[in-house]
Amino acid sequence: MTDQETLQELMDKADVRQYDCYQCGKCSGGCPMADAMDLKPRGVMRCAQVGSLNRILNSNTIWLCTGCYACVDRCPHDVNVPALIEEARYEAARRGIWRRDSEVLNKVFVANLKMFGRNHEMVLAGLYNVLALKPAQDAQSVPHMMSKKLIGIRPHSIKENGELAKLIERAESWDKLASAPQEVKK
Amino acid sequence: MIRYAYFPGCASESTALSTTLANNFVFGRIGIDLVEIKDWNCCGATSAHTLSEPLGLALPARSLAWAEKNLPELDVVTGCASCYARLKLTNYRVRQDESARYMVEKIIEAPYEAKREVYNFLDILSPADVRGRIEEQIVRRFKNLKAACYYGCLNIRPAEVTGAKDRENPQAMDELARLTGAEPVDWGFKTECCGAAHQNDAAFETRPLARRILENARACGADVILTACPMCQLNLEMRQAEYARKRKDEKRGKASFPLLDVVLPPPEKETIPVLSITELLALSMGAGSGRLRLDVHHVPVSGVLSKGFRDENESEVMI
Amino acid sequence: MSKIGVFVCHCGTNISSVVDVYKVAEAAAQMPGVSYAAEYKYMCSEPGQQMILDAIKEHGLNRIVIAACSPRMHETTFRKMLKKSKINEYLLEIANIREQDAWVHPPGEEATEKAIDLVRMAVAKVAKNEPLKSSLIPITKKALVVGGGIAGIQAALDIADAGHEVVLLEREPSIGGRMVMLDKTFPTLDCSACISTPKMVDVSAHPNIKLLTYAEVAAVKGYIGNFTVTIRQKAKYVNQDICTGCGICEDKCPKKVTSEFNKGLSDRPAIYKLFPQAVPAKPVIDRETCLMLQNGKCGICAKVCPVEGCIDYEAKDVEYDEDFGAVILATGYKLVDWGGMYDEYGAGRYPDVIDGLTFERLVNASGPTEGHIQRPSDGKEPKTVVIVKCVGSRDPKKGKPYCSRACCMYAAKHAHQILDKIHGARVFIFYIDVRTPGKNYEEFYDQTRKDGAVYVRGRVSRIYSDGEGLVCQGEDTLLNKQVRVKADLVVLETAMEPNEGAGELTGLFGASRDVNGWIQEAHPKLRPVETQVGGVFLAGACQGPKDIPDTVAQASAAAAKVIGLLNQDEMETSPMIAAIDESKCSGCGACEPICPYRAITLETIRSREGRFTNAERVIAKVNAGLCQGCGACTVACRTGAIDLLGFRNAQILTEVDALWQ
Amino acid sequence: MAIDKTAGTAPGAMIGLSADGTEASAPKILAFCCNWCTYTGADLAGLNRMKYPANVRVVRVPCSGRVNPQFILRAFQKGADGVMVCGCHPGDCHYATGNYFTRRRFMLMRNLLEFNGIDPKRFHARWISGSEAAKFRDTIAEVAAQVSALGPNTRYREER
Repeated sequence: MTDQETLQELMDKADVRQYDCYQCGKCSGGCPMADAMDLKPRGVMRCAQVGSLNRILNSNTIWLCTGCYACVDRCPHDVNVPALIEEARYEAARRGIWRRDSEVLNKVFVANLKMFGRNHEMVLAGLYNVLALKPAQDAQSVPHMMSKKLIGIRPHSIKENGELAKLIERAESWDKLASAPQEVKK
Repeated sequence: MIRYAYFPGCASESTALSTTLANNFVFGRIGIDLVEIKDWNCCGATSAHTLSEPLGLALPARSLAWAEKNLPELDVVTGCASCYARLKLTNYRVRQDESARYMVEKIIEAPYEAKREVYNFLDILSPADVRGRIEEQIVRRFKNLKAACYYGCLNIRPAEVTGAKDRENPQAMDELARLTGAEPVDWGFKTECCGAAHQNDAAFETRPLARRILENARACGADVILTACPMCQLNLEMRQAEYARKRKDEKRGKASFPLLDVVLPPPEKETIPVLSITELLALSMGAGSGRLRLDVHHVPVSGVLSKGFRDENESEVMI
Repeated sequence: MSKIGVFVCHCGTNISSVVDVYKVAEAAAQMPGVSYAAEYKYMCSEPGQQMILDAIKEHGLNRIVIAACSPRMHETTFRKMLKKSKINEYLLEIANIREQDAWVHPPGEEATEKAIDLVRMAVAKVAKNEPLKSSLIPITKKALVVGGGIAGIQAALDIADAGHEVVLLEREPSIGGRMVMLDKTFPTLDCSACISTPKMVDVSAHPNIKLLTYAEVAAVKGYIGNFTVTIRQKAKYVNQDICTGCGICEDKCPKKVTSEFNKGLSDRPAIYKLFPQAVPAKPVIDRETCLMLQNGKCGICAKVCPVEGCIDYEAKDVEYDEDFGAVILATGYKLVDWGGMYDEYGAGRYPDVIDGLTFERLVNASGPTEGHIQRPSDGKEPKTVVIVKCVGSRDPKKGKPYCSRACCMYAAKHAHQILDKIHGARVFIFYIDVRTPGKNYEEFYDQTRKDGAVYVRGRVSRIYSDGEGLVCQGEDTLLNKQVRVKADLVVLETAMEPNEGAGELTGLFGASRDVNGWIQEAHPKLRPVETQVGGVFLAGACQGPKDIPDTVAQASAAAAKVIGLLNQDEMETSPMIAAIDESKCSGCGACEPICPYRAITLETIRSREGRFTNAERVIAKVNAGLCQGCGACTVACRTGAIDLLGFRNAQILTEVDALWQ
Repeated sequence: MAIDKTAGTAPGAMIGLSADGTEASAPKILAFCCNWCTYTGADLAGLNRMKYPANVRVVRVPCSGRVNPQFILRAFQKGADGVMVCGCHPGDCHYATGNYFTRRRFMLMRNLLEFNGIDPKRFHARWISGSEAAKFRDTIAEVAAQVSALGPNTRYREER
């Protein structure tokens, strides 16, 4: 599949059409993360219009978008940029293009879930800070939270965490599952 | 008795201690029974759907499917905007798209038809009869307390999923705050994203989001920010010392040592307390600050309490 | 017994070089009903026509087929020719063997074969043609202009100057419309009131113009040349014949309400003139807010009025009919209610976010601030002003899909005015595109940039308050950076939309509107000032967003059309219209809603039905003045009672049959 | 040359091409064209000397809304190999709304034809404006090719 075809497939999945965007910039203008993005929402649409899939996949935008949907809400043509960003992020992940910190966090997060079934802050933040080489991030809040017992080492695990781990594995391998020959899609 | 299937969300067990206590107090008082979904699991926000759509839908679906099977008469409610967004979206996608439902059911290995609705606390506290019950329970009203109601982006958007009508200046929380005597301020960041979703993996990039919200609330004269989500609440509250130092640094033009944030908390006028709307309601319903464990807040809430209450029910003041 | 003559034209060599015209004529001669066939070099020429006329006489022909160029070319020529003969001009058919045969096919068998087929179809059809007679309808030599804005004023003056009577009808207490609200006009910057008020006075003084203000159209009957319009004159409660317009009543009236004319920036009394230079220069009482009319307590205006019996609280609305030959709709536009559309711009809760028309009042020398730009919230002079374009325009989701055309220019004008009036002011104009397609428009835009306006390419995403002032947040798409501009005043250049009530009014006249509610012109290029309804014309922004020069040009164009119509004493109507066979009509009414001209009505008639001599039954009737001959009704008719004269079912079917004889 | 049948000066009677009803097998297509749009477009095609297949015969109607489904059935019954109805683009109707009716009617028409055993590909409703001469040419060529591929319409002819 060429990049053009891949891009078109992502656009179709996201239900976004290049021609709907006339580059007014209302999306980027209101995006809370715009300052940090190397490709603002309007830029994502521009890249889609000129067929530059690589710039989208290599942008930090796809990892920084918070999914607040302010852009779609205000867009005069209802262009669903976050949906396109989401599809692009999955494609980037498939190709192994990651933003380092996001990769660390998301993988730690899922590992955490597989272990406990719920989010364990100490484990999540601790592991992330170590693996992302940011030992001091938010450290100033730890004494307060520890002293008030807001966070702690006590595990809060769900009973069926083994089942949940399997569920997560099924979800992670869904693409393979779905295309398995014995499965008949409705 | 109004009953809901309740999805507490991970924060309820840890960082949102005071909010959880307040929730229990308020819903107990007004007679709304929250039946906890048994063995609920994390909804996956924000990482699960960052990684893949199947995981993003399957994690919430597991808890929702349990509720649908075991509490078939009950709609689901959650007190966290992130959880709400994920649960609501899962519900919406499963209803809207047969192939999504097929996928979800295969992964969770259970039937799930999205028969019931998903609500957040603002949804279930806003109907007129519930407001009436709240009003009945209110024993004291705040005096001169200016509140900036922060709804959070995920409680409101995307509109096609949430059905929210006014996405820029919603009023539901303002109305609830008014019941406690607080005066909601007109400000500009009610639904602007606070960046809580990326507070770990993009800490540097999301700092300005929370800062802008806090600064606009203060500039518009608010004494307190009210939230409807423990994630927003924590994110807005946790780093206020850091922001205060940065503000000072920006003024001076040079950087100071970050560890000062722990040792020397900023003066109160530099910070703004952040309470959940249920905490405010609980206080107004007579709960004491000790009972609500308001001491767990990163930013002291004494500023709110020192505003005091109107003297209409003086005898019941228990602070 | 039809005696058809077929005449095949060579058209020089245009036809004959491709089609064997002799063969066509020979074949035609064999066709049923044909008693004479001939060919000739130029049928349309003088000798060609004479040849046909001679053949008619000589051979006693009673129907004619001419195989030549397209009927769209010479059908009228040959009809006129037939008027010189005994044959009715509608007993003629043209076989189009030039445009649709000789010119599009190579020479040879096929082209000739096609020509013969086309002639055979025409012959078959003409055999079934019947004599038709166009009727003459008289024309009422008076025009009605609805809407007293600059379009209506201009149209009324032009028609009146040509010597025809005009009634100019305006629902507000004064004519003037939007234009008198404006301060200056682009690109010349001449004072809007200075150029429009003299025209208003001309209207009131013109002997051929009857001015009706505070009046509305209640009902419409009739058709081109013969409209009967029911006019509702709202009670003014002030005897306009004896009122001197002294203004004492306005000063003394204790009730104050928000002034619509000043866009809420000031108050007006309940007895009021719309604005000081109003025409007519006499007040009316607003019955919704007048204390006397509402609760019967007050009556101060009557007490202070120096003219006995001038104020009449008992006055009533009056309805009456008046006949017109032609109508011009000039109902104009209004600005969209942006507050209801744009929550992200504050939905109207910030007093210092205003629309362009409000700004016009703010900067207008005769406005509430006497031309000093003061922001509504605290009356301070704004130092930084943000102008936002395309608010409601080019926004299919929340606003209008179209471009409102004038905003780019008046945004530039507003910027110029701010920079001119406020020393040290800063103006930021957020835009998506700058569109200046008009004479001297681009130059004006250039000048505005020279004046110091900063154009920022990007649409403002949201406007919020930071406690002290307004913050406009958007993207500078050329810098690729998010920008926040702290503004003292924000002017939203909002979209135009059809005026209040324009839809109902258009409906009363049977004209149609486009998807956006603008009145539909008959043809976007070639009939821009006509509606689809004969005799109903349009002018100005009721047809779509327009600036003043275009509006005035269109008004004069519409006036020319009306003058052309009113200059005739009577007019011919096409006889090719729907006809109803009453004996077949079951009165089901299926045809009625399908008619785009509302030419079909159901009527009850008395007739002999079997043994009942005086039976009542319902049948459809076609109004010959309204019917345009589209034939849509014929297809809807279940009993086949409706047919289209000139294109009867039998005529078309016989053409079809002729092909496979 | 003039031929006066009444005067008995007509030359041989067997000149017509279809006198014996066994005309060549080139498909014949009947096109009902709206006077204001497609008929004008066809004239414009002529003016521009565009070339298209000669087997189309145009019947001029005031509006595509005038075309009674009965006309189409009759044409097929008589042996038309293809029938077209052409009018103004939706929204551009000279008579405001006529072509909307056309559009709705001919959606149903296709089903009716199918029911009657006539391949719906033999029937085409197209919007061609007065300026779209090239579109007229291309449409005729396209329909002619399609109808030729289907072969002659013998559905009713056999039973005649």
